[in-house]
Amino acid sequence: MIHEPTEEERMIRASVAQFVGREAAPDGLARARHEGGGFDRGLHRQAGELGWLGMLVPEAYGGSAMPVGICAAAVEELGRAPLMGPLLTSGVIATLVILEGGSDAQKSALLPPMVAGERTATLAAMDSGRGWGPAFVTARARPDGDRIRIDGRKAFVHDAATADTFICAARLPADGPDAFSLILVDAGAMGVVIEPLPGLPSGLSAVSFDGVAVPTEAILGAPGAGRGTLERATHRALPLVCAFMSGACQAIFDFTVEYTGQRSAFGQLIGRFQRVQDHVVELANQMDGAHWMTLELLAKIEAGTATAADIHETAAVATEAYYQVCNYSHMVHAGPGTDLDHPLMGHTIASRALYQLMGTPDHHKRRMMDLRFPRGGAPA
Amino acid sequence: MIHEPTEEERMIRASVAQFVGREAAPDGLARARHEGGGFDRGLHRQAGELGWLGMLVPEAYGGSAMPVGICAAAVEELGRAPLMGPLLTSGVIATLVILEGGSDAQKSALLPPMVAGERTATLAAMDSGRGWGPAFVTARARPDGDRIRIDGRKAFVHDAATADTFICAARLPADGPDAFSLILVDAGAMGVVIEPLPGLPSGLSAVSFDGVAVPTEAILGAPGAGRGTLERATHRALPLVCAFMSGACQAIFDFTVEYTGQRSAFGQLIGRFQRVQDHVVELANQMDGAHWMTLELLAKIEAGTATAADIHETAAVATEAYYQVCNYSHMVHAGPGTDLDHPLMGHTIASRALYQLMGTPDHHKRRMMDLRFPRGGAPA
Amino acid sequence: MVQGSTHETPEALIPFEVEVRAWLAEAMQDGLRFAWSAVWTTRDNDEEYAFRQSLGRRLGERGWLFPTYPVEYGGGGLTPEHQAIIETEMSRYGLRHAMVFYTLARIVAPCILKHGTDEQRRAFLPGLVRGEVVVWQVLTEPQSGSDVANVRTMAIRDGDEYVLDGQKIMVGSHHQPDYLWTLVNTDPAGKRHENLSWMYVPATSPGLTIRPMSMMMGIKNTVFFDGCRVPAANLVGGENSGWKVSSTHLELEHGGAGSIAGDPVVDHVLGRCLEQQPDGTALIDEEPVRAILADMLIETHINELLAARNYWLRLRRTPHPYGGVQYRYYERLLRLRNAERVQQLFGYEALVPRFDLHEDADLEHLVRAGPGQLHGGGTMDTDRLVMARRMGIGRSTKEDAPTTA
Amino acid sequence: MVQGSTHETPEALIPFEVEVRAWLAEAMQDGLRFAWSAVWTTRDNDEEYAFRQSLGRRLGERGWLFPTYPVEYGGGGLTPEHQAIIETEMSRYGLRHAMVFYTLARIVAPCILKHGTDEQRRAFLPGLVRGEVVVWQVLTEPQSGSDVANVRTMAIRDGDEYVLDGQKIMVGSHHQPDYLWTLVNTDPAGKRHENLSWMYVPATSPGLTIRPMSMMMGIKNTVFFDGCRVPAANLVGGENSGWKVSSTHLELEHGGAGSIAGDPVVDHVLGRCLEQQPDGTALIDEEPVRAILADMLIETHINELLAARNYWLRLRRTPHPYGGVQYRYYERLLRLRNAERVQQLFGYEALVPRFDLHEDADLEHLVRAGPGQLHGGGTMDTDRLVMARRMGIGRSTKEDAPTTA
Repeated sequence: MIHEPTEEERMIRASVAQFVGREAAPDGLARARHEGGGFDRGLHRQAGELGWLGMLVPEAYGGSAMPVGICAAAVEELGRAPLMGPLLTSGVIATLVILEGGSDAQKSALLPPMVAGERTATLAAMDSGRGWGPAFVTARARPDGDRIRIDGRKAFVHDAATADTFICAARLPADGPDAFSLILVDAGAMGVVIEPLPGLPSGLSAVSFDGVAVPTEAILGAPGAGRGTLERATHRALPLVCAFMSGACQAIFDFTVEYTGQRSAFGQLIGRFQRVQDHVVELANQMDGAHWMTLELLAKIEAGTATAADIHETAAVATEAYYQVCNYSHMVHAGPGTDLDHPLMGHTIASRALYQLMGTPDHHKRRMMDLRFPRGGAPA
Repeated sequence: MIHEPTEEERMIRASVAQFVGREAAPDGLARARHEGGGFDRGLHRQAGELGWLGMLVPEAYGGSAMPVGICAAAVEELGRAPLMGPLLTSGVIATLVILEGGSDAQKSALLPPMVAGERTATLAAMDSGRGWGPAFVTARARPDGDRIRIDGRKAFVHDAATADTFICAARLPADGPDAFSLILVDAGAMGVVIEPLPGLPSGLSAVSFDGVAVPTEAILGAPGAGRGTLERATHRALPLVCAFMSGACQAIFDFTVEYTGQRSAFGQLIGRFQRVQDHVVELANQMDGAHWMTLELLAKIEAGTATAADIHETAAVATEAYYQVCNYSHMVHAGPGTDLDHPLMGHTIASRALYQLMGTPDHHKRRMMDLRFPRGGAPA
Repeated sequence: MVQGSTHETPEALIPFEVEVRAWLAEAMQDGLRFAWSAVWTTRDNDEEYAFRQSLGRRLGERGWLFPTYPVEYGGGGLTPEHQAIIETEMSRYGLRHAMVFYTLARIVAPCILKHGTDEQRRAFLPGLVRGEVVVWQVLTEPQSGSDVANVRTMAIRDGDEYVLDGQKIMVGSHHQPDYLWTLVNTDPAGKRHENLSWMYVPATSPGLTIRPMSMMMGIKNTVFFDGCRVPAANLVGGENSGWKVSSTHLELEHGGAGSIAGDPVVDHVLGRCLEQQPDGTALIDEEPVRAILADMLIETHINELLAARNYWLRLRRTPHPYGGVQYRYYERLLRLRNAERVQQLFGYEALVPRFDLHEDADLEHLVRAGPGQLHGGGTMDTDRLVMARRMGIGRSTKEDAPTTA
Repeated sequence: MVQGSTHETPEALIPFEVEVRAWLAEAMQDGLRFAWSAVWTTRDNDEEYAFRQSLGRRLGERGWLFPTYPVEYGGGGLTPEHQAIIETEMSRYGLRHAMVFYTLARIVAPCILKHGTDEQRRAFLPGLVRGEVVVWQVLTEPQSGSDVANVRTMAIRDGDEYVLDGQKIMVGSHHQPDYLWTLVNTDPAGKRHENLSWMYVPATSPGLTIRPMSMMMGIKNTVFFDGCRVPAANLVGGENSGWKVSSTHLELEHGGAGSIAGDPVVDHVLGRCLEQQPDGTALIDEEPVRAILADMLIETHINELLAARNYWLRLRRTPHPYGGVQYRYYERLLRLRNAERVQQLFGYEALVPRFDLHEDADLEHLVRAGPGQLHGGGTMDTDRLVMARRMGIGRSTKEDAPTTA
């Protein structure tokens, strides 16, 4: 069956699309990031005023707790821009981590200003860029009187430079070998050192915690609960990230098809060349794989039948698709597509940055297989 | 440096090419196989008279022991036809197994008639089609008075229907867990049941050994030495199989390029279509990878610097290339290329049959890695 | 959103579902021992062929072969939802509505329904719709494969008949047809695309000879028309208007129909990898096997989603602009990749057929057909050409998908 | 047979090898602390730029920058074997003869040698051959990328000078050039391919403006010619005969030169996978890592063989018909695949540059440049077009590779 979009979905899409179109003309994004800017606090507050930062959040904490399909529609529109930054890393990912792991007091303190767009949080989970999972949490935390001290270096944190709160993963002495804790750290705390990273302008920083002291209540939920919290939040965030990437692929498809009817070479429109056509054909196949897989996943989530394996499968497909769709579009656009002012560049940078957010495509495939076919046991 | 072919190489090439052209017009090959025939004893004897079956064999056993470069040139021409069958499985593979493992008496008895093209032998090594290596040898052999009895079923044996001798891999009670023995079995011995297999006309049979009794002297070389023998023979045979496949790729390239200048569609030669061009481009890239890799390997063998890892690397490349070259050629030839009378069909069938001869491309890649980078140890 | 396998039967149709399930359970009793073959190749089992044909007729009697077709033409007069139930239940037996009855009626009937006269519909449709006659599609000529319009088989009007002369190649299968559905040239002086007509030719027509050809994927045939006389009433869609009919035809052949059946290959491969081997391990425990399976499972899933999308959009009569040919292209390249994957996984075992399996799940068939199935009914190159046009590339106006249902 | 890395120095040349090795060891003493950058992008290290330029000049003084060129033009007057020794020794420092000296002399000098007048050779070659001047290639215009011949920059003769008007984009690098090597239109009414000329334009010419552009791979430039006056003596290859010169130029740019240097990326990746991690394991012990590395090693090896083939065939003056462009096409797609592979292997680590590495070995540069390096100097689509022509496809006659050495 094919789902027809609801009126509500259409409205939120239109609202996000209008905002994104007005406030964040895509051309400048890649360039802005490249030149060190990239985050506009006013823009974030506006998104809060429009209510999107509360889509996932229950009313008790200032949000509107929309169904997942509506949230996905909004995020898909962000992907078209692409408008990543704290809208995604704080508004979706950190929000979900706090929702899944926080005590009522923590949620009440953190979520309302985040929903309003007045504050942002970001996840500082893995100490190495090589992978995603408990093995990559090596930062230590230790009780020190009535406080806890954190030591470690999170090598790659998204949107750290503008974050108000870090959700830092660290191991308390009492945490078992596979366990860790999530700890809320104020960005201004003594010993927090943020070091923006050079290279691909993807908004990454390294964040060091050098004996940073926080109160015991800064532990998100219970000590040692970080793994479960992060797993649940990941499984809620990934479908939305897939929607973001699926929307991005559609935007790229649109402007790529348009370009084939505008640019000429060798005396004819480039769309007449079979090779150019074939780049778009493969682009469309990648896009549609991500699109229909994401739609099916969202339908399953709404029906309550989605498994964790389904989520990882979709994440593998959509992440790979976004990466390849950018590549195919570059094959069509050639030189002009690599100008930092070109709309494609924002996508290319985002696709490289999202490639390993919560795991690479290979990681997701392995998780899918391990969940469906546990080793040496009966199939699940 | 680029090697110039020697006069000797040119001569053997011309001789094989002439024979192959006269005696085995490629068109009929796929069809002959399909209809149950496929091996012509007279043709094999002629090859013996022309001396090619002795290329690898020292003069003491009736051969001429040519340098590997000359042997490769001859085999490459066979690949162009493609003329597989006992010329490859007996003339190269079984010959090398006997050379590497046989006692002087065994070599003296078996090799001269094989060199003359009067008898053929074939390797019946693995009991399963799934892999290549000691784990796949499960047939048993046990002493029974002054004889040895063999029980087992070799699931896939090349050119069994016309072989005079099987070289059967089996485990004697005294063989260690990783060891096995190679045993010579007369095709006419009681209990040998040959069952030609249906499907892709690749000349495969299943061969059962039901309590087959052979004298103790039928053990090739020493008991338990099969693994080493097979390993050495494999490493000598694979470069020649690569040459066969490389020659095959070149022949396909030639007739595929020719076809693009003969066949018309939509009012023009198909070679004008970029999509058709691109199939040939990828075909050429696969072909040249196999070609230059094989040439380098042969140069290293002649210089005494080739490693087993080099051999597996080249086998992975050439095997994959032959498979893909056939696929790309099919994309150019479309319907007419799938007529069993078309020259391409003989190659397609050979490429599928050779795909797992002494291991699949994936197997060769893993062997290459294991040899170069032993697990948990220092790099080799 | 596509819900694919999560599709639920509406409350009101549950009794119908029960009815179909029970009927099939009874009808299939004698058929379970057969290995199911697709129409295209031969497996030399005449008994199975006979059973399959009779099953087709029994389904046809009830109108379940073309559930949404009008009752007057032998259809079921049912809704798309009924059809989905019938197809879902059939797929439990490895049966695909579209092509398991050794006839291309699934493609030919819609063309006649859409482009035939009332008289032709009444005359030709019931036999096709009830599964009583076998029809072949007869298109390819020695000089024309993908370039379908380049037809040299001439059909010249002579009184109430057309006289056909020419040759078609690589058509049909291993059992004789009752009718040929063929494209002919009815105007030797006409312009390209304006000189074509479709004919529904009785296989018993005088001057028609069928000769088998040995092909990679099995038996196909050469058809010779040698002064072959066909009633003028059998020309469908109007003289020299054949190209218009082709658009319906080709969209159906090229994936537009979609499907909601799963791919039996991947289930079979998975099953073999899960089997316990003599040493107690299973292939699926090996890391390289898991990596190959993961790709195979994911790509098969995407393919099923594209197929399901087309299926539901067709039933809703809102075809996807490029979806038909996209599905066809994706599926064919997937089967080519899978052919190599099963050789990686199972080596020689993938070169020997297993006649106890439905041919769609047989690995040897997959390997053998791998590069051959890329071009039946048009090459992968024309697939991409059509897809580009439908995306609005390379032409000043975007080409619409023809409606087919 | 290609012997690639197994190549052995002939007995007679061993003293020369010793000489080169000793000279380089001394010359490189001050350079070892620098991270080596390729010419195309900026890493903002002026000190390194200065050292590299001086190294180029020192090599040039000895004739080792163009070892086989005649001594009168500043070359070494040596044999191809000498050149191979110099390049092999340089590659031990991660240096590539072809492009590390921030100048495209490697491409421009052969064009002038082949197509220039005696006077032009004497005037222009020594500066290039001795590494004294930096030259940019200036081709792309806003409306013409792959379609190189579609030149709108006009050069109209006015007495002893040409007056240039037009715009070139996406050219050069982050340091200013001494000369531009550019293609201009010298006949507004002329036919395509018959209206082009090459000019060797001093960067100080009046009416010439260079403005930087921010691109994915670093700084490129827009060049404006605004009534820019260039001496007529700087037109190389004859007025309106520019297309003939282009064939030499493009073959060199498009891979025909070949290479015998290895790919430093793969060594670096391998090294990181072999490193012991804090928990005592190494990445290379993981099965998925081994699979990725195997493909990367094999494809890199093939790429090196294609490069070496072209290198040796060029020195022998028997160019491979399609080998130049094949190598270029293969290498670019390999780098695109490798860009994704390093992200699979190292995740975020592959997004952050390491300035202590030669840029060719830097993973961030590989990722960033992945899709951008596909089209510099012509897209992968034109690569395939040229390759097809050279294979004799799509044309009635097979196109020969131009000689370049």
